[in-house]
Amino acid sequence: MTYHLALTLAQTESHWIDFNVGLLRDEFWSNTIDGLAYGSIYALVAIGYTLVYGVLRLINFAHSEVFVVGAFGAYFTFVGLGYQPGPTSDSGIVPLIVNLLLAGIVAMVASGVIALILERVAYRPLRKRNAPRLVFLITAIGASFAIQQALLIWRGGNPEPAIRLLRPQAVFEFGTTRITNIQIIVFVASLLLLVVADAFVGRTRLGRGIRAVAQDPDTAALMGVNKERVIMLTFVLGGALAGAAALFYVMQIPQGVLYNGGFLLGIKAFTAAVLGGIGNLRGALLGGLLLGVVENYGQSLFGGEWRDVVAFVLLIVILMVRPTGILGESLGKARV
Amino acid sequence: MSDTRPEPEVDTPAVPPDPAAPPAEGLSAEVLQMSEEERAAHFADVAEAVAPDREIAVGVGETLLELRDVTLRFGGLTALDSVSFELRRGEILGLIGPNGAGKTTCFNVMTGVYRPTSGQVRLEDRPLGRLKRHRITRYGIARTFQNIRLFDEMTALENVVVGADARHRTSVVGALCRLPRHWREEREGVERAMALLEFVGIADRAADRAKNLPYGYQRRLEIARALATEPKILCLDEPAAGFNPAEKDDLMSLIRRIRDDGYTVLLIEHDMRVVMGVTDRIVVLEFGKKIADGTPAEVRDNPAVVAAYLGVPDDGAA
Amino acid sequence: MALLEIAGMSVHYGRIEALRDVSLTVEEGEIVTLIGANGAGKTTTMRAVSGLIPLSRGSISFNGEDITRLRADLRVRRGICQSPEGRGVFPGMTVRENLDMGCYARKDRKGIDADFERVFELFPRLKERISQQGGTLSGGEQQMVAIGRALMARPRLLLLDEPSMGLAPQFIQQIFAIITEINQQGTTVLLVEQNAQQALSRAHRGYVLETGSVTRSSAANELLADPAVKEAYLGIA
Amino acid sequence: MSAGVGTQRDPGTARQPFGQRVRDWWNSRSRAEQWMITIPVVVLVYLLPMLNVFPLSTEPWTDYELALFNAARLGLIALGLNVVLGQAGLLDLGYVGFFAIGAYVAAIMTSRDSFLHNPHYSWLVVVPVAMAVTMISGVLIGTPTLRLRGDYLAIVTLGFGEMVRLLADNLDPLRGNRGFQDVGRPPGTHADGSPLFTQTDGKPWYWLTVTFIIVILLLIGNLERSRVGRAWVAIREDEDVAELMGIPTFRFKIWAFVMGAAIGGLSGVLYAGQVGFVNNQRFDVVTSILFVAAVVLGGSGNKVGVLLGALVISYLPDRFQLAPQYRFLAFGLALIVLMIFRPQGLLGARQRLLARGRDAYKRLVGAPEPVSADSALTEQGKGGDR
Amino acid sequence: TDKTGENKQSGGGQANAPAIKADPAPPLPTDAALPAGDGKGKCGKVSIAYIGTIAGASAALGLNILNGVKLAVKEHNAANPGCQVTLKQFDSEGSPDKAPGVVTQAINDKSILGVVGLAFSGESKAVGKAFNDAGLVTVTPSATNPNLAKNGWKTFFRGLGNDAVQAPAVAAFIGDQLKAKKVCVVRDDSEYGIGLADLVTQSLGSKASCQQKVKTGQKEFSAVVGAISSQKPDAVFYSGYYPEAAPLVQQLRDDGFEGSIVAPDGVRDDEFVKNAGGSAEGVYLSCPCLPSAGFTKFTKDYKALANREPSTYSPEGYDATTILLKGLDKGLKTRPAMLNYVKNYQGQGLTKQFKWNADGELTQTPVWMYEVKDGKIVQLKDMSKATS
Ligand SMILES: Nc1ncnc2c1ncn2[C@@H]1O[C@H](COP(=O)(O)OP(=O)(O)OP(=O)(O)O)[C@@H](O)[C@H]1O
Ligand SMILES: Nc1ncnc2c1ncn2[C@@H]1O[C@H](COP(=O)(O)OP(=O)(O)OP(=O)(O)O)[C@@H](O)[C@H]1O
Ligand SMILES: CC(C)C[C@H](N)C(=O)O
Ligand SMILES: [Mg+2]
Ligand SMILES: [Mg+2]
Repeated sequence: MTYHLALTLAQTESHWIDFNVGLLRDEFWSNTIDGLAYGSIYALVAIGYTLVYGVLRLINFAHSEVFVVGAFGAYFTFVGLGYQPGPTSDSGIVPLIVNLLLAGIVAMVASGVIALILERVAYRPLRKRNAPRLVFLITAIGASFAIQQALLIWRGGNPEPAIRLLRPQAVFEFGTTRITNIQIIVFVASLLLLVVADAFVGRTRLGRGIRAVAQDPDTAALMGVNKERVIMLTFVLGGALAGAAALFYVMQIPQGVLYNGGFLLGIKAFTAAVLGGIGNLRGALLGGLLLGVVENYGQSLFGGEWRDVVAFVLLIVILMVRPTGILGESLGKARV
Repeated sequence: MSDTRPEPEVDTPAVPPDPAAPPAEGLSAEVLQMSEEERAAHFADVAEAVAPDREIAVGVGETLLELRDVTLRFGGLTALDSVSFELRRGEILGLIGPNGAGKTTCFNVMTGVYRPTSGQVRLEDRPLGRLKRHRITRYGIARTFQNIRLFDEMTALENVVVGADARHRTSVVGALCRLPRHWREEREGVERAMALLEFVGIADRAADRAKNLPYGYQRRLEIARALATEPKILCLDEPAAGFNPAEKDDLMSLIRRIRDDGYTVLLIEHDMRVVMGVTDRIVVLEFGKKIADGTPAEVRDNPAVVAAYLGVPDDGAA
Repeated sequence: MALLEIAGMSVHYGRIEALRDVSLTVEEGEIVTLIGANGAGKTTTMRAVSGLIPLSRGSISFNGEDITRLRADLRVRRGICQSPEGRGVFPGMTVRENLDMGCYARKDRKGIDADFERVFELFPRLKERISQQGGTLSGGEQQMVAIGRALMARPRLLLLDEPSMGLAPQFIQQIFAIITEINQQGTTVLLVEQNAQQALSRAHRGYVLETGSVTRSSAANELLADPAVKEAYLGIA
Repeated sequence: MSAGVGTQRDPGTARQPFGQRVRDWWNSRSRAEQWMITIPVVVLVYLLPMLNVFPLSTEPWTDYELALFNAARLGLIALGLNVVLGQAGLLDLGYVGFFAIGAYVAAIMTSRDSFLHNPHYSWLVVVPVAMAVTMISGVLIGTPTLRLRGDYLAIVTLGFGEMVRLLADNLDPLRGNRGFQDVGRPPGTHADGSPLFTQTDGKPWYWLTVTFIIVILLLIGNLERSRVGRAWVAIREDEDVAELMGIPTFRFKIWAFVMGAAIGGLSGVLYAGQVGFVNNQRFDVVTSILFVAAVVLGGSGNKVGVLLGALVISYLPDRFQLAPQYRFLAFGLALIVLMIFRPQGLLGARQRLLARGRDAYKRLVGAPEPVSADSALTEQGKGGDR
Repeated sequence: TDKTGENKQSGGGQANAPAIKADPAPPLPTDAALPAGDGKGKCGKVSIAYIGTIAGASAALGLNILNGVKLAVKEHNAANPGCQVTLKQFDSEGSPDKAPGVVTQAINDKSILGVVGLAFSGESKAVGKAFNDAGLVTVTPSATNPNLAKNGWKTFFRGLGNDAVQAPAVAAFIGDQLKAKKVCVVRDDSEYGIGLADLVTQSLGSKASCQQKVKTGQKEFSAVVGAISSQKPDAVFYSGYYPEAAPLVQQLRDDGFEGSIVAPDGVRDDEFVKNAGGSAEGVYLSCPCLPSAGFTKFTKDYKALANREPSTYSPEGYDATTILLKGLDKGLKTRPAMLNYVKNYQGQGLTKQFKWNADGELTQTPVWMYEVKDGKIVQLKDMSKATS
């Protein structure tokens, strides 16, 4: 049998994976730019994972649905504002900005609210009962299923037709590489949000409260930190950032919003969080950008179907070298 | 315990008159039902089981463990600075020093938690080098922890059997098929663990989960678990912390008994009454450097030590 | 009216009754010491006062207000602060951030700066290590952080659970001196100590806790003189 | 009573939880009594397919016998995952990967769509090969990843599970969505010469799987009550300390992984055989998570519990058929509600860690081995043989 | 004779595609067998089954067939008081891994004597052996993968032309009518998509200059779209089903692709037009099925029943059901009898003449091209003449 197998492998091997180094070289810069724009979406979603993980040690599987709800929020704002699916209608720059901001606010509120409801309905009762950590995970999964299916029942299994407020247009162009308006907006806005979030958690009193609850909830209470409020705040903050990410996603991705559209993205975002060092906001940023870029390289090198494999291989490789992510956990561990 | 206490009475934890005799409390049900002679025989068995193949009188005074110029840096911080000392077979060595002097770090280096930046730790004249932690334990160094770390969900007995497993060789396949060695080792492990629980005086709560034990029992359980690995050296990190003076007396006699059973003990402790009461020799660290090394009396009178550590003579220090 | 008044308090851990019908009071301006063997329920008492575990029976009132069901963080705002057993240092925060957490409920910037200075004066080691992560400190250093942090809160009632645990002898002296000092400055202190000799000699009154119940309560010096207490808790057989 | 430390316990204040009482009751039976209960229960389990009657039956929606087989198969999976997750505490979200590998090995070795061009390996050869291949892949995956702690392991294993699926998607010889038809089945024929194992008859499959479960229960039980099981629990509780107590943690983690993998592979072979078709669709993250849900729902760490969990997760949806999207909605909500009401799982975890546990505790402590939330002594103390 | 002379600009999205004149829809054959039969059917408690997607992937394609089947059963039962046949529906969700489960149920239901289905090639392949082992006859109204008939399954009958017929027709249309020189063939990962793509590529010969792959369930195609754009083909042939085709076409057009787009029967449904937004306009669709516009009574009854127009394979489903019902009317009570009956069946249906060869294939089968025009799928050309 071994012989049989080896023979067949030898015959088929060359077709298993095709390398295309040339394509990677040609598309290097456009891959990088595209990856950064896409990666900043990962980063924004990753922050939600990281924050909740940091405070509750919970992989909030339902965060991907929080994201999707935001995407629907943005989508329906567009619809409400009278935009039609299909080719882009050109509106002036001012209404465009106003509309985008509006959609962003709606998305952030929608995501924030759903995250908060999740916390109240699903996780809080468990905390009251001192449930083991794994149980939170299962509840999160249950919530994720439930929201997904509710969206499916509501909107059906086909993606909403994509609405695009603005068509990608090259703003800078050098050689074959172009940087589009959308990429710039997404990247800059995400970076801004990330910096604000990082400053909030790192510098402000409430932020310190979040970290204290993350590290030792009982002692945090002894210091006067309202644990429940901090947890709510964490969910709302993470949710709102996911909502912002959802808007950027809707702007950037040429496909409509779909009930399970957050699933893979959620897993990638969580991967990004782990990559950077979970519980670490800057790690989430770094991980997100890295993942976005490397995925794109992988796609050029091996072809689109290997994109996700590349993401996971990257994760494994990085964790082998740095077992707590690139920047390490910011939540220190007790010494032996 | 009765529900109503007619009189406030103070339970007096018994301090055994003979330090070598086992404690009067914490006995298992089986022992409680025994007659006097049976008990005597049983305690002989316990002593046997606690120190199975130890030739107590052999090689006392020989160097067992040696730190040679051990230096350990954390970034810019030198936690251990060329520390050298030796531990001799059969002694109780005290390791003292101000907070942050590097005592716990010393343990961590000896047990492989940290690798020294430079220098060597040698056990029986062999360098520990880059041995894995579990190998070091099997070579014969066992420890307790400054912040108690037990296997919370296991019973006290199981905690100790885990320690005893360090000496067992049943393979996974052997366990899967229940080969004779498995049975032998299981029996031996349980018996030894039970003997150890009796030895440290908590056999009455062998069946309790570790996390539900009172603090003092937990500390003693840690000691039993460490002893179960049949170490050559037992390292105790502040075992008396959180004990009241009476409980400390119990502990001191326990440490002496451990030594008398043929173990070598390395003890970190801030309570001078304990340190001066049980140790044969003391090493003093300050800022990662060794500043003194000698008998308790020498150390107590050493002006450097007094200045760095003892301060005003402690009223507890006898 | 006593500052802290505990009446008929019982506490359960699951099915285990850790405290049974404990009553104790702490008057404004006092140092009260709680002594007892391992597992007697001292820590449980402290946690109950701080609101970390619910009572199954009884009540606690603070400054005349019933706080039995008040959330822990709100108790801090009323002026109750604790340095917990096991220190509770935030492992991922620096020494400075840890101390900062002590004044989470405080707003007076000037007073806070002064208190920082005071803590650093007390524990110069902490000043040296100001940006070291709490989790990498030695046991004693962590204890210093915990005490310093509780001081930073400037509470009305300070709860100290075994403050001397893990500290080197010279610091133990110092800790007790500080307790007396802040008490004289007006802070009321409820103290749990194994170092009963020291603790009682600094305290006004004391309680003895045994297997979850108060078995003795009287002036500190009386307890010190009590032969039974001496034998059981002071190690003077 | 002995002096010193201890607490009173108030037996009146809290009723024991149900699972606890069952376990206490069970543990206080003698061995003979336990067997006398076990044997009829096992017989009943084997007879289940015959009890195709109203409250049990899943018909008309789902073939009852196949529903039983599927529940048993998930039980087998849960049992394997329980070794990894419940025993050793390794959060493996990619367990489906091993299941997939088992199924694919079976497909490659028996399907005529295979790149081996009409291979005809007997099913009895397929099983050990599949288990060996999954075990090897367990080692290959475990070696780099098991050095990671806690949730890092979770995401990496999740990634691994996805990678197995994506490989099945992308590698041409694995035929992606098209899949392999006509996967081999165990040998054996009815009296009339027709094959015993077919796609449509659930009974033989069910019996075969139950037999596997029983054998594995015994073997895993042996492991549990040995130094291996203790090492796993110790690692789960505190890995650093476990290592400092002389446990080669890495090696034992790999063992847990490999055992789990082998069982996963076995269930993959069973699945592929019964369905007769393997493609890339059944091996996604959601499936993997369902496996974890079965374990946690049943009571992570409790063998009987996880079997129960698997039964709930597999049988209930078959029993109460709903439109697919409502089914998942109901399933998600049910998970949330169940977890809120039974955070410890249907049967909480408390395995026996000592081979001679019963005797040892009886003799030495005067009480059966403790399984309660607190001391067994107190329960026994009331009886007052002290 | 082809009509290359007529080169008008079409109303579709393509700038340079030649306009093609539409052929008229064929009328109803006069001798077509209808389910009502002679009204004298006699049978016991028997049933037939529809197995295929109902609510799963590509649900619209399944519903088209199911409604045809329902209509046939309804007409039959109304006309034959002595033979009331039950229709059992099984949702395979269109996926090969779900199908074995429901097929098992169908096989275990002894009252089922014949099956219309399965709808798709992939699922048909996964379960063919089970039907064969159970001796339960299946007539598929839609599965087109040629290999299905080559497995030696004695119970497999195909009620339409397979992809070996469809592919050359598509290739001829792309080459002769669209005059495309460079064609990108995009395939999904299904049995059907892969098989058809290979056959089309083969028929196109050197014109098929690029190959791309997508996956079932994929919604985001920027990589594929990018690759196609960089090749600048004259036409794209997508080989798969509409759920992926719709976003792909949309994203292709969004990216500025202006060539022709051709897709097969798997895409031929209004759902495609709806989901692709405006981008579906001008897409050419091939199908081994007839336009039902000529079957006026059928169309009317179908609309009354299903509340929508008949679509792809509705008449084929109706025909297949009719054949099974006629057997039941004869009083056939066992699966072997039904199998034997179908094997030897001969007769005219709505769509074609039915007479199966040993493999279960028909001999005379039509292929038509359609086009999306003003948001509607309209018939274009009967391609059976062009290739034969
Ligand atoms: N991982 C680490 N990173 C940085 N500094 C460390 C680390 N571990 C220990 N230190 C520092 O090294 C010094 C020695 O610590 P160690 O725990 O050995 O002290 P110790 O003598 O045990 O003190 P104590 O009596 O307070 O327990 C301390 O100042 C501590 O802050
Ligand atoms: N989380 C818990 N779960 C169950 N039992 C507990 C828990 N915490 C404490 N106990 C039990 O409650 C009793 C009182 O414990 P507590 O910690 O209050 O004692 P203590 O007086 O502070 O002792 P120590 O001197 O050891 O600190 C002990 O018997 C202990 O075993
Ligand atoms: C319904 C049809 C579009 C099915 C397709 N012809 C197939 O073979 O799968
Ligand atoms: Mg220390
Ligand atoms: Mg305490």
